[in-house]
Amino acid sequence: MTDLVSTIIAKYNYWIYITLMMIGLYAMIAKNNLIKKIVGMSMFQTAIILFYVSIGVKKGATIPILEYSHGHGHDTQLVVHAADYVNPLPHVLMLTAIVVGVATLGVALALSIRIYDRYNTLEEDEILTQIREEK
Amino acid sequence: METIETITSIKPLLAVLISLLVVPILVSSRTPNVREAWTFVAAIAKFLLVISMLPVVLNGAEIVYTVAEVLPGVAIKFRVDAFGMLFALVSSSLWIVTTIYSIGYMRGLKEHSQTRYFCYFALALSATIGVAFSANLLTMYLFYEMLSFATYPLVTHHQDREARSSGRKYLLYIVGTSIAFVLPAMMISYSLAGTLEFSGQGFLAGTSSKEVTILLLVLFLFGFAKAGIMPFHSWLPAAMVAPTPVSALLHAVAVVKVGVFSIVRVLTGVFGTDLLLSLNLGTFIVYLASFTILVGSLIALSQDGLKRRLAFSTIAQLSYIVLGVGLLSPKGITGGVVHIAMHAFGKITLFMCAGAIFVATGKKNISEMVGIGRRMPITMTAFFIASLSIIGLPPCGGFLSKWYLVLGSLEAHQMPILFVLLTSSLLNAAYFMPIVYKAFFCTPQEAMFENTVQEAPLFCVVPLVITAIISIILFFYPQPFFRLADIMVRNITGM
Amino acid sequence: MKIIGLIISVLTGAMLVYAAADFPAWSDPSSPASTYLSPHFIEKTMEETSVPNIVTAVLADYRSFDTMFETAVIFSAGLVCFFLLRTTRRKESETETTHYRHTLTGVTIQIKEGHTLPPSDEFERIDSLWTPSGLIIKTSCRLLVPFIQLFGLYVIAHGHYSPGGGFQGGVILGASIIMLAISYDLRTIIERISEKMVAVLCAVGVLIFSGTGALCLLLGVNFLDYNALAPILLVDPLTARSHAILIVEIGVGVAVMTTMIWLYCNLSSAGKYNQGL
Amino acid sequence: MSQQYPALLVVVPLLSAMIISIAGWVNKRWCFPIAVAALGVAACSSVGLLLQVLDQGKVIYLMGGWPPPMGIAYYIDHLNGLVLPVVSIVALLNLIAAKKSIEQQFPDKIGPFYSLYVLMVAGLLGIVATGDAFNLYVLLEIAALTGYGLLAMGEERAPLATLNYLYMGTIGACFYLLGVGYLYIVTGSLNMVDIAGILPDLYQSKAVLAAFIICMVGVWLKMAFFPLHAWLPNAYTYASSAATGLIAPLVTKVMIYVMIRLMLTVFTPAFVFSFLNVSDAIVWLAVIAIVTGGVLALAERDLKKMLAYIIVAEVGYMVGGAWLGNRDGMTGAILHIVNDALMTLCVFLVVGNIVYKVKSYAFENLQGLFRKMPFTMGAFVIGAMSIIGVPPTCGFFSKWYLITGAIAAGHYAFMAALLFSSLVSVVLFFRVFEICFHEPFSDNHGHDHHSEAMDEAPLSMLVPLLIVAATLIVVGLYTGVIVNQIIQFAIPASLV
Amino acid sequence: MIWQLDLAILTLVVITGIGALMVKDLLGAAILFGAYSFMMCLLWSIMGAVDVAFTEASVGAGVSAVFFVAAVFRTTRRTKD
Repeated sequence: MTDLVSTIIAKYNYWIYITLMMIGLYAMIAKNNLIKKIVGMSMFQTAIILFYVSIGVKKGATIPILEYSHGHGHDTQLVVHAADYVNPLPHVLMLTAIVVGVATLGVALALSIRIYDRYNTLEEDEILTQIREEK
Repeated sequence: METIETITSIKPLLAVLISLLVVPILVSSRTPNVREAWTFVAAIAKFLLVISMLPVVLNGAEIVYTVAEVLPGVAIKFRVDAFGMLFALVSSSLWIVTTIYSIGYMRGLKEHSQTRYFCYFALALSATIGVAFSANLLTMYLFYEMLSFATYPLVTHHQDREARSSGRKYLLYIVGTSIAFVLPAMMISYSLAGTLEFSGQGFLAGTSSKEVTILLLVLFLFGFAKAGIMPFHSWLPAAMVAPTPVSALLHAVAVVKVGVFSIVRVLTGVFGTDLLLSLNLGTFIVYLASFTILVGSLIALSQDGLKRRLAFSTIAQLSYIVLGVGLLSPKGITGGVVHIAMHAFGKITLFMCAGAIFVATGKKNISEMVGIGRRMPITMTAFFIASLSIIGLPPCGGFLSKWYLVLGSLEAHQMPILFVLLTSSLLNAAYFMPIVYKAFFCTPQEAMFENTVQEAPLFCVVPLVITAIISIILFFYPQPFFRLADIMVRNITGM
Repeated sequence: MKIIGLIISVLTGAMLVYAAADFPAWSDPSSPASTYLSPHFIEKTMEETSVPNIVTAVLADYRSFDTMFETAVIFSAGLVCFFLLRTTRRKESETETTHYRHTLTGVTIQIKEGHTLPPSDEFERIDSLWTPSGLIIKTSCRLLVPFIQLFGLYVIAHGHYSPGGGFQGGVILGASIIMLAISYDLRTIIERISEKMVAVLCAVGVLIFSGTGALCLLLGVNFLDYNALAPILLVDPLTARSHAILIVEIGVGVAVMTTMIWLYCNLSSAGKYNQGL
Repeated sequence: MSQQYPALLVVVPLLSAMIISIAGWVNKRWCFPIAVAALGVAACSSVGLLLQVLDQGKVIYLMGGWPPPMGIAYYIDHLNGLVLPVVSIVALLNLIAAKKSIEQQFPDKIGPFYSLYVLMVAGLLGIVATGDAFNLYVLLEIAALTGYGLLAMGEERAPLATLNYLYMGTIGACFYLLGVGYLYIVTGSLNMVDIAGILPDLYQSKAVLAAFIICMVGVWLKMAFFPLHAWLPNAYTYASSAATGLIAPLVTKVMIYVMIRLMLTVFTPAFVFSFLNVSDAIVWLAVIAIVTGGVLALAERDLKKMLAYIIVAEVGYMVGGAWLGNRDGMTGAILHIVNDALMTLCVFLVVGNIVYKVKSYAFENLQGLFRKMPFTMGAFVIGAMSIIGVPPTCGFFSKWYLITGAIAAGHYAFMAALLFSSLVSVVLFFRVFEICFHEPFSDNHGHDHHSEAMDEAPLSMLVPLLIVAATLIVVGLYTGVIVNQIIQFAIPASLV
Repeated sequence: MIWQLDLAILTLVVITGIGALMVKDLLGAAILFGAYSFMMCLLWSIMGAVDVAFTEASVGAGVSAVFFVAAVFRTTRRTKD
């Protein structure tokens, strides 16, 4: 029992990310409103970002900015220990992912505005009924 | 077994391509005369190319040309051997005749889209020669399919509802069987043997179990539905909606003969006679063919449409060839192979006669043709000669091939086949002779035509006279075909 | 659909939970992710690029190729929105009605298309749906915007030493303009920064980035290998890297700022550019 | 300059996309020449790369001069060396062919269209060329985003269909990203070759298994593999013909390339085929995909949707072939990437020409087309023959390898599905041909048939189409060369 | 790092996320989504990912929310679920 609890505690970030992802995925599939789906999509993306950021975390490490080299004289004697700084690579990747997220968001919203212009509703079932009636 | 001398030459490729090359000229030429002149030139050039290879083949050598190695161990490759030569000779010579006839027929009926017609005709001939000269199963399949698609616009030339439904049936049978049966059979053979090259003794021997061999045989036999083996025959009568020259060349000569040619090629070049003999599969083929012969002839009896009757006659006659090869005896194979030529000349004459009658009188049904002999004596005489040839009576070429078939069945100790051959000859006579009889010998009251001679246009009559005469000549001088057949038999039996 | 969604998400979740069991413990310093590549970045960044902010260094130098396409992604989002939404021609059925307010009395009047208002200073054009008239909002935004923009510039320029960089700075700059557009109205912004300028600047931003890379290529080394820029920037190769990173960050900043404005203009006016949020 | 081909390949289109976008605001007439020039450079460098690969094996290009795994590297081997020229040439041909219809459809948005088009090609080329798992994601998104833009500008229903595609595409890309994250967490690397070097010790790990499954599902979503195909037909049908001409031939094929790359390079055949025992199940899925695609295509009454369903079936071919787990099947799948890209391009260009002239692609409006547009229809016949799989068109030969692979793997259902699909294609295409050839019916035995005169598409649309049609046959004849010189080396020796 | 705080924020993230999806008003959903993003941003800054947090603060909580509001403004607030 303690084992289970410790597993849960040791990786709770992962569990939360999985929960968020499931919520996002469910919203994308099951929600009827187009904008709600887009919200779900954004949550899905942020969940993955959370996962990546969690990979980078390191116990006892600080943010990945070398503090004592402020200014322009690069001191060659300076020794940097990798263990002192969190892993910067996932952060870099996730910056890109966030950008992709906002780009997708913009396009999706533009599409939903187009759809609203045409069908005057954002509910998927109502749109499909309209399409069927037109046939 | 003697080694066969091979010569590399581009001639087979040229012979195939020559009709493709004239297609652009046909499309671009504005006047009908220029267009038909070019078709004619192509036909003669093709014939000459084929003829120029004849001496080499008669000397026992083979001409080989590889176009491209497309798959490991399989190339698009041509090989001119005796059997292919025989078939190429028949089809290329008949193209010339048919071209003349087409000009007469199409102009006589003022058909539409004649340019398209001549183009696809040329394409179909390319494909036929391609099948004849192909060195392996893949090349053969390639040209076989090309022929199927090239003939579709010819069959549906009239572009009306009837043509559409017939075209549908045609494609369904021909393409359906080739994709569903031949293609997998070819793939299985390839994965078993690692090659698709036709060889004298077949390449499947020793690579496959009995069950697989039987499966492959069935797939191949029914897959080449152009041969019209029952139950995959009903496309042939349906395809009779096509203009008569198309029926004449393609359904009496090119398409159906490509079907049987392919079957014979596969039986000899893929399976090999030894393998078939050792598994006793010849009998199966023979009985299958016999069934088609008898049933086809019986159905022919009941048909009133002249072209439909000829179509069922064709179905029956094609199986003679399969039967001959199925006997697996040298004489039987010779008979079957020579029957390709003999039947071609006979049947094309009959079809051209049917067309000539249609052009001159507009009649399609036999019951409307009483007394027609008085009006079109030349045509009906040719009809008479050709039907003699088909029935297998001297002095016509058909007699010789049937004679060899009889000898072959004796050689193979297949007595029931003798009976089949005899019965079918009687049936042949029964469905041809009444036509001729009614045409010439009827009472004046019965006659449906005025008693003045009025033949079809000259372009229509001359070709059918030529082919009828050739049918007779072949009785006296059948040597080229027999020599080719001999060479072929020597190759496949190793004797 | 709800049930299918539930099943799919539960299945996915179950598989992920199952796989997570094999993960290294969270925040474990000895996990492969922390021991394989990242030490190199952490320890060598200063030597190789002379940028203390490792994230900036990796973003704009080691993995600058990614970042270049990230900028292109943002650019394409702006372009797609424009492509999809922008309508230059109105539908036949719609007639444009413009709304004016009498500044002294607050009375709003509608002017149908084809009619004009007599020229007067007392009327100001307003949006039909949204009429921001709050003096407090306008004034405070007006006061705030310069500071926000200054901060944005700082974030871009100081990205080497502190969190931030072209992307964050660009968004802040863009946000400042968007704020202006919300507190005033869309027309005000479009009068100051024309659509054409936004669109061209957006492409120029990406061009700065990829052009820098292409310049390296022209100078005979690999794409985005900033060392080659040393002779042009008149510094030693190591500093050249640091400077080049600044250049590309500026490119990113320009592209992101303009794209944000572009996206906002298109989305809030549904491509009509007449009135916004 | 020749060692810079990998950079030129992607960078030139990217730079020109920006320049086109600016040019669109200055002078619209410059857009098209710049786009053609950019794709021309890309095509030349991709061909140059292929020659280099043939000459010296692998080509590695370090972006920014950073050695992998620190930086991003492009690895060009025989596999993507083959796919790159196909992508760039298909894109170039379609661009030239689409000029008129773009001008017809988007007169005031020419600049953005060309810009998005070229950007998308840059993305697709990058996906194929890259050797970095995360870089692939970024490029995937760039190709996807521009693709949404291109697809959504079409008929009335296009935005909705595209939005559905966007949801699915985003889930797919995110799954892929997640899979890469899983790989990163256990290996610490993002470079494909590097990951492949570390993985063998970790085959037992559940995380690797999960990574593989997630990546595959993501990629399948993007390529519209059977149960995940629902977005494709609508998205492709309602888009403009210029956009479908680019997207239909390339996107699914590039995704199949990604799948094969993941299977062969990242996870290696040892893991995919020997360690996991799922090949059979996936080939069965492919069988269902092929059959469903064919049957659904039969139910359609308009040309474009029918072709869209054929794409679903073709995806089944390639996935099935790749998963047969033997050399022939893999060869067939890779060869089919090339062939299918070309033949899909061919048929969609035909649709483009028809739409340009007839303004419709519903079956009932195709009457008399053989008379009206003989060259277009001629190319259509060749394209159809290739899809049916008639020699010597290229479609036959990839089918040949797929079937040999199926026989070698003993998977006769897959073989049967391929044959079934050929038969269905015959029915599908001849149904169209019948309408174009026979109808409208006239009662006079066809004598006064089709009095309308010829009304062909303009030359700029016709010439690329005819080139593609001829290529279908040429590629077919050179199958032996392609397989022996290129594909043979693209498949690791461990896969027998 | 204070794990209690971490846990609390994680819970808040989930709550705001679900809230954004549940609320029957799209404008409310947009605002809740902004809150969700902001919580996310806090979480990441706790984890030491300052750059990512910075970006998320400006993009997710800022611009994205504005885009949502703009889109809702151009379409409708009404939603059935």
